[in-house]
Amino acid sequence: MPQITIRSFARFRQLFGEMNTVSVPEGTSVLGALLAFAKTQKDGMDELFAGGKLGSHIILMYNRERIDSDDAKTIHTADGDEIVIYPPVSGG
Amino acid sequence: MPQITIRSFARFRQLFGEMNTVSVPEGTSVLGALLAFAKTQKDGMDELFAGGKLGSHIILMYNRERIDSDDAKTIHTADGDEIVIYPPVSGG
Amino acid sequence: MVLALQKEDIDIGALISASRTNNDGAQIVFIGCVRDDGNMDALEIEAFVPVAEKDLADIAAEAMERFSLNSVDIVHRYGRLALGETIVVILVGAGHRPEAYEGSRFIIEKLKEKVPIWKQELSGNARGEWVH
Amino acid sequence: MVLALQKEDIDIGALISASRTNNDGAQIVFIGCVRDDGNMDALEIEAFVPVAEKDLADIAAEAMERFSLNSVDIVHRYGRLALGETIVVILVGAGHRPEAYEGSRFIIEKLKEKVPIWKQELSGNARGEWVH
Repeated sequence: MPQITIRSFARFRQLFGEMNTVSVPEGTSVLGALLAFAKTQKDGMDELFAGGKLGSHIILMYNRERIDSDDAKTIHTADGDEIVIYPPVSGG
Repeated sequence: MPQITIRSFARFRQLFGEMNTVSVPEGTSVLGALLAFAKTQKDGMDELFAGGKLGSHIILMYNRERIDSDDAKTIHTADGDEIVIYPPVSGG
Repeated sequence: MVLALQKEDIDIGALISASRTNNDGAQIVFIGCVRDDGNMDALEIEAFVPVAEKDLADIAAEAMERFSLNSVDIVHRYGRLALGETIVVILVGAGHRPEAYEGSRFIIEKLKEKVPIWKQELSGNARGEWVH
Repeated sequence: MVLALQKEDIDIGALISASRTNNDGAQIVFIGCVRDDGNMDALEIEAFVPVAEKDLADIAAEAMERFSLNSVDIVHRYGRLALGETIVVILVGAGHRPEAYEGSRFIIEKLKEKVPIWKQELSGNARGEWVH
């Protein structure tokens, strides 16, 4: 099955570690891959999903481009893809 | 007669020199002292007075305090007083 | 134009000199510092460096264009920073001061909104709150 | 707090370091520079020094109060300055950036409105326009 890398920053890195991979069926959406990932992690569902919906505070990148949460269910992943998740930023 | 020092900056310094003194009768107003001064200088009247009125662009200090042009005729000078005149500032 | 994420401290005087040209009537330097809010004795700054670098370049280009700036330099630090240390320096040069002030403010607001950098409070060896 | 009129160049990096405390979340530095407007190769800056010093102190005190600033430093040069040289440095420190930006802008606007300092363009040995 295709391997998707999930990269996490800040609070999510502390909870899940920086780099993870998840194996998902061919053609799984970004949302589907995140759901599969969340289920492998302690507190993953609580942290990332609320009532089955991706948390609105989570910022997503797909292959190094930011994507809108709403598009996570329509973008289909392929082997070697990278999804990045992070909480709101606070630099400066 | 009382001696009043007239100190000029920037354009007025170039025209009149930095330090001048003018002798005026006891009790002469700041305006009167400036008028007496202007008459002693080439171009003094043209530069400082317009139709007998002190030019509105001229900034005045009397003994190191800024004064309003309108008050120049009501403040009475005494021997040793200093009047400073300068054009609009442009620092920074 | 210097755009960098780095662990090392920033030589602000050198940045200012290097950026200055005869077209600058005004330079504005914004410096973000580690402020003592009473709950911590250091900050740990985390950055997603390659993305942050690209974002800084995009923000700098947008600011140059929108505010007719002569130059933009942005240097942001990451790693552990003690109280009072410099976190970020944003330097803009412009012909006139209104553009310089507005351009500077635009850059820091965009940076705080968008660039993947995070701050966590540290107290001794204990990790505290993520700053928001 | 440094408030000065001087002929010598200004060590901006040293000013920034000296002013910084752990209460500063933001420092803003405004630097006015001799810009090449095509008509001149230098500026002669004239100041009525004792009055200008007093005015800078008054403006700094008013800005500290109005914008809750931690610190204000203002150094303005006079004498002959070549293209690209520093004319004035205004440094403010504050807990948060909005006050720092607003306080900085307040100070430069007040300085330009009130403080007895004048600029004349020089071209070779010829004296040109007084800048307004």
